[in-house]
Amino acid sequence: MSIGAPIRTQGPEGPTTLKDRSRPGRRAFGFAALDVPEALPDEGFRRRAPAGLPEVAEVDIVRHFTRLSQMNYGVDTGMYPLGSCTMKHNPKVAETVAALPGFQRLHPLQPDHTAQGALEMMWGLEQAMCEITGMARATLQPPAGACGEMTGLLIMRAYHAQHGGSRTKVIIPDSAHGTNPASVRLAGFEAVPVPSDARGLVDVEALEKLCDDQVAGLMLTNPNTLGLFETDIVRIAELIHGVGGLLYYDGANLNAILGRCRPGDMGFDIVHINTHKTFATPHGGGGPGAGPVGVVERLVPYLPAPTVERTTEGFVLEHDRPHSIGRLQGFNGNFGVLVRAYAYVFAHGADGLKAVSERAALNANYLLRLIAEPFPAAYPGRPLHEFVTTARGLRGAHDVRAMDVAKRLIDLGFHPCTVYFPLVVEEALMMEPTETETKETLEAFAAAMLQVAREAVTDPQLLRDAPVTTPVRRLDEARAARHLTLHW
Amino acid sequence: MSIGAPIRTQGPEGPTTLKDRSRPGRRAFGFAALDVPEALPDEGFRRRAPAGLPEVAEVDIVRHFTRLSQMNYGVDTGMYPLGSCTMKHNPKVAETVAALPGFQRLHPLQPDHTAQGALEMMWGLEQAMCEITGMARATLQPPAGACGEMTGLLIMRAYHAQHGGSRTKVIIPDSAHGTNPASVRLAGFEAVPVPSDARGLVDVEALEKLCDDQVAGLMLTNPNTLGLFETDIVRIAELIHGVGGLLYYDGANLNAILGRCRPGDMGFDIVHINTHKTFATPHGGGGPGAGPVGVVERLVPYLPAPTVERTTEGFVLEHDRPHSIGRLQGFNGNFGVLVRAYAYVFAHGADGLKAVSERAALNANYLLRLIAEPFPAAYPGRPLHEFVTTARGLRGAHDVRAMDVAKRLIDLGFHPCTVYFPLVVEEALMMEPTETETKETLEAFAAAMLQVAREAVTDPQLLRDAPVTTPVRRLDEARAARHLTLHW
Amino acid sequence: MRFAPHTDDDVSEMLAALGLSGLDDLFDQIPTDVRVGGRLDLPDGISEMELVAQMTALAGHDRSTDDLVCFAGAGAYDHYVPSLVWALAGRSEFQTSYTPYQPELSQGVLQVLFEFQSMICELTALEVSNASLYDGATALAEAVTMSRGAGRGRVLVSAGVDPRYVETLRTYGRGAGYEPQLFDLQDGRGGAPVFTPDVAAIVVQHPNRLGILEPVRELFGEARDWGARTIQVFDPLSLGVLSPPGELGADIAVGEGQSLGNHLNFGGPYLGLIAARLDDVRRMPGRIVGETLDVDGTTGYVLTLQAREQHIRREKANSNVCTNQTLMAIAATVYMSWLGPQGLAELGRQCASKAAYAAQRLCEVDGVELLHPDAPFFKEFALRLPRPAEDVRDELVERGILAGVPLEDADGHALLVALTERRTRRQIDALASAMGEVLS
Amino acid sequence: MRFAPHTDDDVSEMLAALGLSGLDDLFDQIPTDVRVGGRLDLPDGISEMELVAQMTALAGHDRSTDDLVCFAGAGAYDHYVPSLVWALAGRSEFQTSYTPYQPELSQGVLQVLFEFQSMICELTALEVSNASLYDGATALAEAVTMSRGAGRGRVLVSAGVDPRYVETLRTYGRGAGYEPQLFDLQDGRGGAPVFTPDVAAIVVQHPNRLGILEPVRELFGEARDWGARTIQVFDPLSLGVLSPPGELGADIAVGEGQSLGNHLNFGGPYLGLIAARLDDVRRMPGRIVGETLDVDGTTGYVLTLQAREQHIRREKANSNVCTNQTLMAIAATVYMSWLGPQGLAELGRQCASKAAYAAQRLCEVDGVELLHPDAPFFKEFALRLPRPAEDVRDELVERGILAGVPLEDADGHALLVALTERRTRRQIDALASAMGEVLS
Ligand SMILES: Cc1ncc(COP(=O)(O)O)c(C=O)c1O
Ligand SMILES: Cc1ncc(COP(=O)(O)O)c(C=O)c1O
Repeated sequence: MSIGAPIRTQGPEGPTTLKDRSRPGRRAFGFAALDVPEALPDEGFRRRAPAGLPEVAEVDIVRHFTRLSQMNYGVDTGMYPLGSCTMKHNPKVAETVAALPGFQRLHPLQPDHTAQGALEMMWGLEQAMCEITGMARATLQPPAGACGEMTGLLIMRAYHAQHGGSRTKVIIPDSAHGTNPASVRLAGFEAVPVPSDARGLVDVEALEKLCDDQVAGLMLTNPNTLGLFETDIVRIAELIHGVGGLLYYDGANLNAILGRCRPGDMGFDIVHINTHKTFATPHGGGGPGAGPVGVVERLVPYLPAPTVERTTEGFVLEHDRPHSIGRLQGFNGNFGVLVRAYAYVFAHGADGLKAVSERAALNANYLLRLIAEPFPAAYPGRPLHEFVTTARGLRGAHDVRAMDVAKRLIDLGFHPCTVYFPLVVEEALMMEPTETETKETLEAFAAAMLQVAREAVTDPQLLRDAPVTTPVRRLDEARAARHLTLHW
Repeated sequence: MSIGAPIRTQGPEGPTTLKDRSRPGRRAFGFAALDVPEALPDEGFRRRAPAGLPEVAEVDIVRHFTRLSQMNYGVDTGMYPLGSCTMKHNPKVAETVAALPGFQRLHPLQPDHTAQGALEMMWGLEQAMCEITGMARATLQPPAGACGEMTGLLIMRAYHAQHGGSRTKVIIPDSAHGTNPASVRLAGFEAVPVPSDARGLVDVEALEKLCDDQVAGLMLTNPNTLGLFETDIVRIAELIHGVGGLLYYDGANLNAILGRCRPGDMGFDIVHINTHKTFATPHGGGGPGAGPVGVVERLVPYLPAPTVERTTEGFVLEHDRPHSIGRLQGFNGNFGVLVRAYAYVFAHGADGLKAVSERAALNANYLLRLIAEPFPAAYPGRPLHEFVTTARGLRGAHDVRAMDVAKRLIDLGFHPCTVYFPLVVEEALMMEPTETETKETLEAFAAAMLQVAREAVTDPQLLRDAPVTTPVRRLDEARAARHLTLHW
Repeated sequence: MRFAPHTDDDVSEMLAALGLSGLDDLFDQIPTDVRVGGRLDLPDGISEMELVAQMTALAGHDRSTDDLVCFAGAGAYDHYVPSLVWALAGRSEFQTSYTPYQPELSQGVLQVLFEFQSMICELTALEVSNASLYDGATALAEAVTMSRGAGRGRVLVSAGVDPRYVETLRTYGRGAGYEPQLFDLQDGRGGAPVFTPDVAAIVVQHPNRLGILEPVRELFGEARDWGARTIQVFDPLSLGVLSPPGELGADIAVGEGQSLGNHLNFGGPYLGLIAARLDDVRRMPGRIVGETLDVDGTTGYVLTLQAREQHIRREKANSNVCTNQTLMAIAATVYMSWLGPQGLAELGRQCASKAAYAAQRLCEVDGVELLHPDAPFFKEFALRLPRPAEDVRDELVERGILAGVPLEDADGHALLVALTERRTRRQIDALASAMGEVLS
Repeated sequence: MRFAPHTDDDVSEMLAALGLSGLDDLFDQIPTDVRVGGRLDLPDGISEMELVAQMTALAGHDRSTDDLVCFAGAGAYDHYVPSLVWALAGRSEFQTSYTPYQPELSQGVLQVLFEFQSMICELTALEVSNASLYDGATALAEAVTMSRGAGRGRVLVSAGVDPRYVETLRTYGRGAGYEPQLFDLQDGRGGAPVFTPDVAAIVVQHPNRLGILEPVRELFGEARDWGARTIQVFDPLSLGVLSPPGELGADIAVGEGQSLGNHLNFGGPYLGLIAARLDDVRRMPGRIVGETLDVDGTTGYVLTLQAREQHIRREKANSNVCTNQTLMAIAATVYMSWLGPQGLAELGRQCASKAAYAAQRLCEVDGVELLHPDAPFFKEFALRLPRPAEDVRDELVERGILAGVPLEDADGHALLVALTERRTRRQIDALASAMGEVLS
């Protein structure tokens, strides 16, 4: 395997911004000549100095962004085993259907009878999300998982408000993703951590002690962020329900269990789904996503408004929901992302989705097997779709860190795995290969990992100097925070 | 200006072909289940061994071709001053309109009344081509310039056949593009070269001597391949017409004279246009193009069939053309390319097209001025849209060649200019910046040229070793021809 | 359709390496009593060919703005999206990457976001922008969260703010423990907010939900005297013509970025814009990109001030945003580059002029008048109709026109009409005459 | 719309550097008497927004195969184009590059073309392929040129060859000095070509223009006895089911590559395929890519055997092709990778089965029969109708069906019907019943 980051190096231009290319009077835009009398607001309202946008030609723009794109690594460039993010292959057909004029060029406020296709799609997707998670109804409105979390927690809050007053605490495992505690706080609850036990699972005894009438609920990712299935889930559900709490399912790891088991059957009352992960929307450099939230029957009244309802006159957006927690964003959610999720779900079908999780688990376990020596799993149990190993072993004499491993992987042509998360694992390397990587690619990645482990002993400086094949080398993050330069 | 070819280097994969990634049983395709009874041809007709296509997954395909694309330089990557090829910026809107279902998904044999938009477009484009070149009618059928040449020459042949018998000779300048003599031969004529004079223009005396009743016509590029305008064109036309010959205009350089002068007004009888050059179709790594051919009134009967005619019932494809030379390809020409040309022409309009040539000439002359010392123009006259310099001066002590200059330009981030063409110029460097390059880019390119000239003296080996920043370095072309490996 | 590349041989070889006899073994840690007995109740998978056919049929039941002439606005606008925007933003290296945690091979996205932040600062005349939020409504909610603090809990909101934004604010308020307090408009603008020392912020939308220009300086002036933060909801494409929030005295400016090169998409994905003053940078939600140097001294870009964010601060973070709308921000950056300062100004000029013309033509229709006749507006205005706006809107749909968005104002007789550069005089005249027919 | 980036300052600075006073000076070498006096008689330029609106309106006057159910074939087929094909072939680094004269920064296009050549060889069971020609018809003309030589000028062409291909051959023959000699079919296939020692080549299309399978081995066997070259016109998507040209004894195989991932595009750009035996490689037209090593011994790809080509051989070149159809070849390479051997076989199986079913259903209609009842066919067949085929075709268009391509055979009562994998049983049944209605 020859060496080199699979992205374009800087090339002849250096890191010049478009502003540097700007020349007074140069332009790309063009509009039809104004065909009505000019009418402008009064002077008092008017902008004096023009906005300092760059003045460039179309050719400048095309080359600038083409060049920048080539300096970026994506799933289309290679394996992207970023744990917890499910960076799987994104079928190109999803882009085709999302670009259909009937979906792409609809105004969010046009009357329902002119948007029957869009509403039917949303209705069908809601049905599918409910079937997959075992929920009664779902809202498609949250634009991402974190917003889904807040939605679910506000539903929890509204539910308790109606049933014997407010509760203050929401329990989350210490291995939880950062959005969980943050959402708990934003929903007005106090986040109470429950420790993981030696298995890397929720410590049920400890949980039992935390359970009281102030517990509004528990947030759980299952399989958890270690990729391990919470085998005590039934008992956990009993405990929480026993004190009148609700169970919240963080769906970020849903890719592990499609068609195998359903949060609803495990006792969860609220579920969010990261459609951009499980149902393959390109992550877009950081977004957009979609975070539909499903709930059990008794929580349906609290779902955000509007919902999509099927009536004899066709599909409608129903706004009249007296007990609803309200709306989470401006319109109908990240509709374009939902179209892609719909395409993904119905292209796969029941068996196809089951196969997705089977292959995801197979790939994760196979990769772990290949690298377990020298990168042992942090916990003994068999992982599902992802796993967490530790680079602890490499610190040894040369103090090589997980981050050094990550950077060296770049020079070997791969996007690194997630590092230093979950926090409960020292020198954590969290790997989620996803089901769309081939056996050969997993083996090539494993070979790279073993090479890095050897180099950590034979040539640790190589790791500390990495990456060397990229447009820039290690960047000074401390400096960025000290001398804030946030615009040109 | 930092160094580095503006393309991706090999990356971790090496030059593996898809065949190397193939695994038995792996697949990307999918079809609906067969919904009718299976029926196959008799055994005797059937293929025995399956075709040895690669067996790969969608993710393999996406990464393979994405990686290869990044290893390729295009106009969207940077300046591409390939003389005679008019590598200008290709407006993105042309791709949008070419992809409209009403253009992209029409069957070539569907009835005229179901393709009125397509036919109207073709009719409008023909009108525009005629107006721009000063011709009476045009055919849009030839798929590229070379085919346009043959079309025009066959029209010439048919014309002479009807007017006093066959003639044998077609005169072409020694600076002509290779397709000219090749087309002459394919049209059944003998190519008779006329030398260039000290000005780099057709040697009119020499031409006069060649003119006799066996001369079917003359092929000329004006401005010629040196970028110089044939100032004696009127006299040349008189000479050729004087002996009953016809004048053929090779439109490859039409980008120089839009709205300034028209081949028809210069006395040309037949014109081909490379729409992919002048009217900006992306060159697609080598094609497709389109080579419409326009003719003067008396040659209209010979145009290929079918033509697009406007009737009271709308637009129709007219096949009944008794004197036509016939058809040049299977259907209606490279329609999708014609759509782009139409978009380009009507987006610019009359003044816009004129501005195109003005800017093209301005850029060429400005660039020549910046590099003339040490790369003098091969001929004295002022060029229009392109020019030919010579690297002769660099051979000096170190025997640096034009090709070395070209290869070094790659390391400095630019696509090289055309080298060793036209043949009449020793160590030719033929440069066509086109109108879409900015002043700054021209200056950066000139700076690179001057740097190379200096290096030719100070460090000639640097040039001979170039390029070093590319996925592969200089390739052994002799070896390729000796041990033919034309497939995996 | 399946995208997992495994052949049967792959599966058996991998299982063998794991010492497992079947795929089911991979899941045996799942308690039997929670396993799915049979098969999910979903249809069988289909091929790409069938999928495209089915979804094309679905989309065919919608009447897109290709088909209906669109005068609807109210926060989402039918501006022209130049071809180059998605030809570039859609490049798969951008599209298939994620949050640039590993900056060395994410310089593309990082630099684009740095340029995005820079352009938003140029637009708003403020000092810092983040790298995107979900949409305009959530951006407002985040701005309010930024503003609230010890002893300052109250939030005054102009009745001129988009009702959907207010609803969203209410939802967020349920968790955060505040109830946005609306103050009425007078003749469609202004109003008399009652300040007290515990007011955290005042929110004004300019142009407001009726398209009307607000006396922002006045409202904000008073707010600052009371030490309250000033939050303006703005329309980015108004800023070629209208004074930027920074000059109007806004501490925080939030807006909907959809109109910056993003399609209507029936409401999303859109783009939440937020810009503020430098002192507030550490209270800013979401990703922020900063410029720095690498070990060789080469300029590069990184995610900075991450200590603010949920993945570090966890329950102490004042936002939970993780996945954002980066791709829309990339598209917006391309679009703003295409516009440039002149394009931005010309675009504003055309919207304003066409709105003025449309208002005049429509008011020539019997019984139609402006809801607030003397209030100055930008690209949108509210009409008072002689009949319920919904009915009129629906009848005009029959004529191929999406005439606008009905409002609850004037007991449902108000229609909000928006004009973009795409609307031609011919289309405006056609709207006016169709309106005449429908109302006659 | 303008794409030249020059500002007024740029223009004056550049003119100044050139010592010119105006842009007109750049053209003063053009004799005044040939200059354009006024202005070209073309409309004014328009903005992108207007252009898209105008061309969308134009395209709206066409009835695309999205709208008409397409049973038309005759050399261009409505096969499904998977989304990934143009997502990849459309990558701008491919699209905006030109002929890879400079291999070091063109390895992308060169390797794709090498793989294209390889796949065409796999498909045809022949030894060499070039990197594309214009289309199937011109590929045939080039193959004939390859075949003719001293003492061998005659060209025998089966009447089963596509008439448009024959016309194109005639046109090329006018220049090259030959007249293709057609020999008739017997019951839609075969025929009795008369060989003589001066026959350069025989051309057979299989499946032929009527969709019928030809006795290729027999025809080619005799040709080889006479030392004539054997040229087969083939359909690439038939080769998952039908024996490849190489096995049928073809020296040269030519075909239309449109169906390999290219859209119908009203006839172009399409893709000319040509493959031959190694001995003919130096007579091959067009670009050929070869594998080689660089100075470091790394494998790479270059244009090879360029000595054949016009830019070197000039008037001695036996083809003038320069710009070809590379981008279509790239799309075809992606498409063939998507298909793989199994997909190719399944595709052929579906086309053949659907054609058989359609023929049977249509022949159930009163007065409709196969033009050649006992001739075996692949994905296309000719019907004899009781009325002129054009009229029937047009009446079926009214019912939303493009039923096929009318032929001159049977004095215009023949209709050629093509089936691709896209056509469903429902659509076929609908065609049959519509045919019934139209003819009753
Ligand atoms: C376990 C877990 N929970 C929640 C989230 C938040 O989801 P989103 O990024 O869509 O807001 C993530 C995303 O990385 C996650 O990995
Ligand atoms: C001067 C000249 N004539 C003719 C041609 C042939 O045109 P095409 O490549 O479109 O066949 C070219 C193309 O490079 C050319 O430069």
